[in-house]
Amino acid sequence: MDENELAMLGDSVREVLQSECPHDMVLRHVDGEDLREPLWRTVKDLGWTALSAGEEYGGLGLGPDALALLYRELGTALAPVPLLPTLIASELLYRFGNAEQRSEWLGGIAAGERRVALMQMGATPLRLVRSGSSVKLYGTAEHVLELKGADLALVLARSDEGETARVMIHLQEDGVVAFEQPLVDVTRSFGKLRLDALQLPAGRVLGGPQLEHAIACHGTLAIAADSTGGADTILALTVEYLKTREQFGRLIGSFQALKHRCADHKMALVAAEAILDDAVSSTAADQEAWPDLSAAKVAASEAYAALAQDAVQLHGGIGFTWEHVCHLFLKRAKLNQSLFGSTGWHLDQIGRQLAA
Amino acid sequence: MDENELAMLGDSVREVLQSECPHDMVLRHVDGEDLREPLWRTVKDLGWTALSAGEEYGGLGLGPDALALLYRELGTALAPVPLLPTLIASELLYRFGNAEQRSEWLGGIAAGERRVALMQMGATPLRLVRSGSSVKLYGTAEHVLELKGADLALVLARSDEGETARVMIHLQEDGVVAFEQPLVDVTRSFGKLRLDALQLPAGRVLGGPQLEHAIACHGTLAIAADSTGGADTILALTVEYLKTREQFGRLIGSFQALKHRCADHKMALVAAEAILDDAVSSTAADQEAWPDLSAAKVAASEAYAALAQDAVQLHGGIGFTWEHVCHLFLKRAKLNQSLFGSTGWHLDQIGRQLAA
Amino acid sequence: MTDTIPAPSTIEQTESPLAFKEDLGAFRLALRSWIERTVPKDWRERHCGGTAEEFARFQRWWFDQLRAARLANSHWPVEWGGEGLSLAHRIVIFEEMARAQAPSAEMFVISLYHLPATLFAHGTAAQRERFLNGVVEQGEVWAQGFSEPNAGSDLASLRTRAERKTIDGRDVYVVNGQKTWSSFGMFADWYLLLARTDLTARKQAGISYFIMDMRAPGVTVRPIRQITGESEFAEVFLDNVEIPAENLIGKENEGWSIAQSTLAAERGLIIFEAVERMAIAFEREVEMGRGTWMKDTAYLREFSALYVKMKSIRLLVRRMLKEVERDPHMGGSETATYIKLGFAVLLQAYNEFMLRVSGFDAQFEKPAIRSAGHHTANRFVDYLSSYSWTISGGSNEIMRNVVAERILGLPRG
Amino acid sequence: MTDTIPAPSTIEQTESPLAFKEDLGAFRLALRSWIERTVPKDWRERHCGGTAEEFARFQRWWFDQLRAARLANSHWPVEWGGEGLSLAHRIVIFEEMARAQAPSAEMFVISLYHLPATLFAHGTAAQRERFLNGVVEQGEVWAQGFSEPNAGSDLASLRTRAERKTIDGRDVYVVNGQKTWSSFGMFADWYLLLARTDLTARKQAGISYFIMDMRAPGVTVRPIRQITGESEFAEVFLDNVEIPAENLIGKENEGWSIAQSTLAAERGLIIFEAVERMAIAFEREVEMGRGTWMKDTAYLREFSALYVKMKSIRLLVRRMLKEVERDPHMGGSETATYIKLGFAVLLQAYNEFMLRVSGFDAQFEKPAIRSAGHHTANRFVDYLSSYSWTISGGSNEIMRNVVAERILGLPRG
Repeated sequence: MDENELAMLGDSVREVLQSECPHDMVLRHVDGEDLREPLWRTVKDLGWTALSAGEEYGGLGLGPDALALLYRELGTALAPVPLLPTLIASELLYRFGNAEQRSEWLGGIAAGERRVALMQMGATPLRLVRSGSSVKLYGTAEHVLELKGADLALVLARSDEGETARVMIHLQEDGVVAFEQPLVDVTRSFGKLRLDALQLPAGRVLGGPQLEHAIACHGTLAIAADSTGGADTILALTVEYLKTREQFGRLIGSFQALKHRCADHKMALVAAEAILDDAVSSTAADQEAWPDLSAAKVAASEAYAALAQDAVQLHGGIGFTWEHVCHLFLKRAKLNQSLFGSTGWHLDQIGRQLAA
Repeated sequence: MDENELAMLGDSVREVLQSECPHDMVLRHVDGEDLREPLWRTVKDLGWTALSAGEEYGGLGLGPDALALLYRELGTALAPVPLLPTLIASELLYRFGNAEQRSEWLGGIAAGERRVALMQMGATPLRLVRSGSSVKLYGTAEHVLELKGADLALVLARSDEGETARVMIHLQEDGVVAFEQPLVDVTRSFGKLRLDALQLPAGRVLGGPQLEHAIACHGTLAIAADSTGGADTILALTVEYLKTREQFGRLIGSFQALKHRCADHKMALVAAEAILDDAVSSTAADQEAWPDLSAAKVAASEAYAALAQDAVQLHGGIGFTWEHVCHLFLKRAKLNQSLFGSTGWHLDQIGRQLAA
Repeated sequence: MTDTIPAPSTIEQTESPLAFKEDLGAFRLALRSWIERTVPKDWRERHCGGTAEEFARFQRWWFDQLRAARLANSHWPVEWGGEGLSLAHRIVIFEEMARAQAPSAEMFVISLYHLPATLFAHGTAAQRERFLNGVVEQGEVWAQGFSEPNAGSDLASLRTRAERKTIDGRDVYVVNGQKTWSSFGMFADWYLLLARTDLTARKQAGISYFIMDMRAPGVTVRPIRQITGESEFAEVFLDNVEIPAENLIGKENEGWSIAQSTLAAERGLIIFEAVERMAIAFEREVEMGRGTWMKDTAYLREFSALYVKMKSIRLLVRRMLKEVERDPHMGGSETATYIKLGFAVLLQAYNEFMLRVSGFDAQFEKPAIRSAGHHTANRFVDYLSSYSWTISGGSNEIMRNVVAERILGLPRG
Repeated sequence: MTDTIPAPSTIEQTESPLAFKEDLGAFRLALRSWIERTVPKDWRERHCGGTAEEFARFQRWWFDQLRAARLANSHWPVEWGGEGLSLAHRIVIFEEMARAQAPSAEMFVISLYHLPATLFAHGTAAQRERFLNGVVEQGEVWAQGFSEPNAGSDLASLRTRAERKTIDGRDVYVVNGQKTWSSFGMFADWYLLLARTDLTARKQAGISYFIMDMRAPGVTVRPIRQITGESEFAEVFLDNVEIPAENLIGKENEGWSIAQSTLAAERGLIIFEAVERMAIAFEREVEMGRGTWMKDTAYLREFSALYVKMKSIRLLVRRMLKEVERDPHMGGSETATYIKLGFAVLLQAYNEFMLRVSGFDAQFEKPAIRSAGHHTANRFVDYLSSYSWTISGGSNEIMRNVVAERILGLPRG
């Protein structure tokens, strides 16, 4: 996509979310008025589920630049929409699936008919046993992202011989037991699957270490983009508050200590955005461009977490209340720090690369 | 010593240093007007060299509380006096030396007739070979603290069998080759000794792992105390500057961002002092009280280094000039961070103790 | 989750560990045994989550047990009905309570610390008689009414109004306004209220300090839901509330300095318990973290640095207690300021660290243990509730101003 | 230590790598070969320590070589005598220079960046003709006279006075005052001077911008010794110095806005070279640190975090260069502000880290390599000299004010 098309996509995503997912609706979602399913219908109707699938499967075949833009806006809106694992699954199938796998799942996923949950990278894999044309899975799949309401789940499994693979579970048909594991950040959701000795056709297996790498790349990019969107928004809200709140007969935004903290946050955010933009370009050019993505995630999620933590402090008492939107940013920021590789893990990736 | 005696000792040390070692004299020392030898004569005449030796050797037999007080004042004055290794040697001989060793060296050291240099803990040991009533030393002793002008040096050595020991070298008599290794912080001094296959009587060896522990304790306490003294002083100078310097038509000390930084520095200093005071008491009660000392050194030297770094910044251009005293605090603070165990090393000691 | 512990209607004095207080070791053993006999083994499981009323009932029950053993106010001076326990004894109490993971009497903090400190120094004999006894004999709950929606950090700009009138021959103050951030205000019997009595005076000058009955007509209490999801604080609306004139503390228009002088040290005392509990928590973290995050050098080093900070706050608290021993009626000392700022920063940093190194386990929504202070077994709730120290009772920013201006003498902005 | 490299009296054009500029790969190889032919292998050893004069002589020699190959001002637009090199070419130059550890033309920073930026936008044709040619053809050294002892961060309160007079029929400005922190002022031929021309106007309004001959009567230059022990800066005393009226840049009393608008972007360009050199230095650190501090997980993680910050500054510089490409006469953009603040903070943090992990080796006094930018092979000197970025040219504090007020729109204090 060229710059103009990207800008148009961005505008349209932003408009949709501003009308379908304003912050006060997210606050009501937190209080139980579900926004997840309505938003899913919206993104399905708008074809966002088809962003990363190839055109032959009804997809738009868009690259990391368009995805980063989408994820940034989702972060801005704090959107509780379970889109991320579906888009990751779509990319995986398109890049690594065989013809049957593509034709079985890709159309439905791109059309938004089938929603996919994804077991987190780095979670303890299930045990995979192959026998002829079928496989068996043993164990419990923890940390399955957006399991709630999903039709499919891509779980991580490893054979005794050390083969690592992803296996597609049909949640309704395969008779597995799903448990919800609600998160503090209710704009996202985790679950777990118990599937002791579940027998499945061998065609359910998507294999290869490149798969985990692709998941890590897509997930890392998504969380980094989500973080810059969230950080930008909570900074703007905080600056706005500082411009209107008075204490000691002055606008508190005129107190230099608070100003310098805001300046440092802004600096960190701008730095993160620069790295993310560059990582997106290099990923578009070369899907193995890994350390850039780690750097982007470290910079963005750390900037977001520090900023969101300080935003509550800068808002004072009002920021400590359930009714104010501050805590939603804080909770999403703290989750972002650990999703798709913690900061420590990503720094170690960078360090290994540097020391190599 | 009771509180009153301690206070009197503190007052007298402070008065002496204010008159014999004011900051402008230290600045001249930095420019080559030696203050080291005059100060050594002063501390010798005043009997400070005898502080930690037993009374039977002409010493005062004072404990860690008196030593901490002395070291704090030396830090305040940035005193370029090579007292620390001499006092450590005095404590070691008194606690661990045999009767002959004590009688050979302790009197002269306490009287200030013999100045001792000390190889840093953790430096690469010399090779020690025992044969009958003599020992041989091989190699080069690096990082010997206050070697310049010293009469004796306590070097670290290890035998092939793994015995770790300290060996006393008579610098004039033993015919070793000494090199000065000037430091950026010219208020202290390092040197190295080349002594390939130096044969010495076995009575020169002070043995046992407890020796290294005692060195570490004394050194750690000294540097922690030095750091609180230095930090307190450079903070006071900085606050004073902020109260008089004007920019933008206001005293710069009224800018809240600078005020909050000063407040954080003060908080860190007060915290370090609390830990050091406690470590001094526990060391007085129990000379094995190790993690307290590590905590004291971490807190004090980190507070000092952060403060001294910011002090130059808060002074602006004037703090960046050679003529201003700021840089002397910064250089001493940065050296203190690595003397007698770096911050990382001490944190690891605490961590090991916690995890044990 | 049910709560079947009966709230005793009358308190009978039980055998108290204080009988052994002459010998510190024996006292410790007696206390340990008392805790074991008294605290239900499963209280943490039973008070994980639950309603606000269950929390309050359990708090009252626990306070009753403490009162029955004369432990509740054992830190008060003997002349005011306490035991005047030494620093060493109080450390023993906090240590044993923390090690046994006994409940924390959170709901009675104002009753046990702020109220007595205020009345010891500034109360009338009648006020002390009535209200200190009310705490010890009735287990009365007190809350504090200082902050207002537009007077948070800038407390001196409060607008709640108290007008002196004579109504039906009684001298009363009629109060109108709105207070906020009153801890456990919804359970309180009494209220320490700051209100403006002189509209013409500037800022701090026209403020008075009152004792207010929370059941008086015109008082409306509304819980505030915090970012943890719980409601520990309340808003309090005051609509022509009448306070008898004898419930004025100190002189009219002098409330500000009374409140300021008595409260700094009291915050330090509350931190005493909190930081002793944190010290014990470090030991538990080591047990739990040994197999996981502690294997990471960088995390262990970060943890060790937090340990150093924790140690410094403990030592500063001890220093303050010695200062208070020397001068029981001291105002807000420098030490108390350092303790407040240092503890708030540490509490947030420590909980942020634990949240970060605990991975996804800490991200799951789950009920927090109530009455467990800052150690609810829910990392995220502990992290979030650390703001109640960094924002309230003088925010970090206010404390830094105090250090810079009052202690270092830097000019006002 | 001696310095026997002869300073050529006349510059003859040598074979230039620019002949290959159409093909970026070929350009890189040609440049690499030019550096290898031109830069003495042992220059770092020979310029370790040494006198100020030796430094200056070597700088002039190096600048002569760059001029002879038309590389010195190759970043200038073609219309002003440069080569108008693309971003990609400039990165190649910085990369190859940094990898080869070639000297840095430190003494010519004002000549190559601030002077042309100012004259491109605000100079007269005659000024551009005379002074740009002076740099390219004579290798003239320029310094900057902005700060004063009482006008550091608050530059607008400067007090140096310039009065317009007619002396012997010549229109001149007579200047009196004192300037400070002029980099390499003791070697400068010319001076970019800010002085007050209207005493009645407030602050910024009455300031004008001049070109001053450093050899004019009444100019006294005194080196300032810095905390590194070296003297990179100078104080400049101005006693009835006469500046011809044609050396006024722009209009009278408009000097402030000219200086501000042209300088922010120029600082970014200087950082371009500095941060590219830092990027290469990271590679060297890895080579050197592999056996020592890099084995420590915590240090390696800290190093990686610094790497991330370094990367961000490099990318911001690229963004700014694209902005400049779109609008060559842009004023101080937001990006330039971020680059200045971010680089200063990074440079200090990076050097503090390297000093800390290098142990005692970094604590020894030893001569620093001159003309090596911020990579003198002396960790302590590198650390100390990082203040020249955090304090001067707009201190970190000033830059934070700019971000908060001009970019975020927070109210002035």
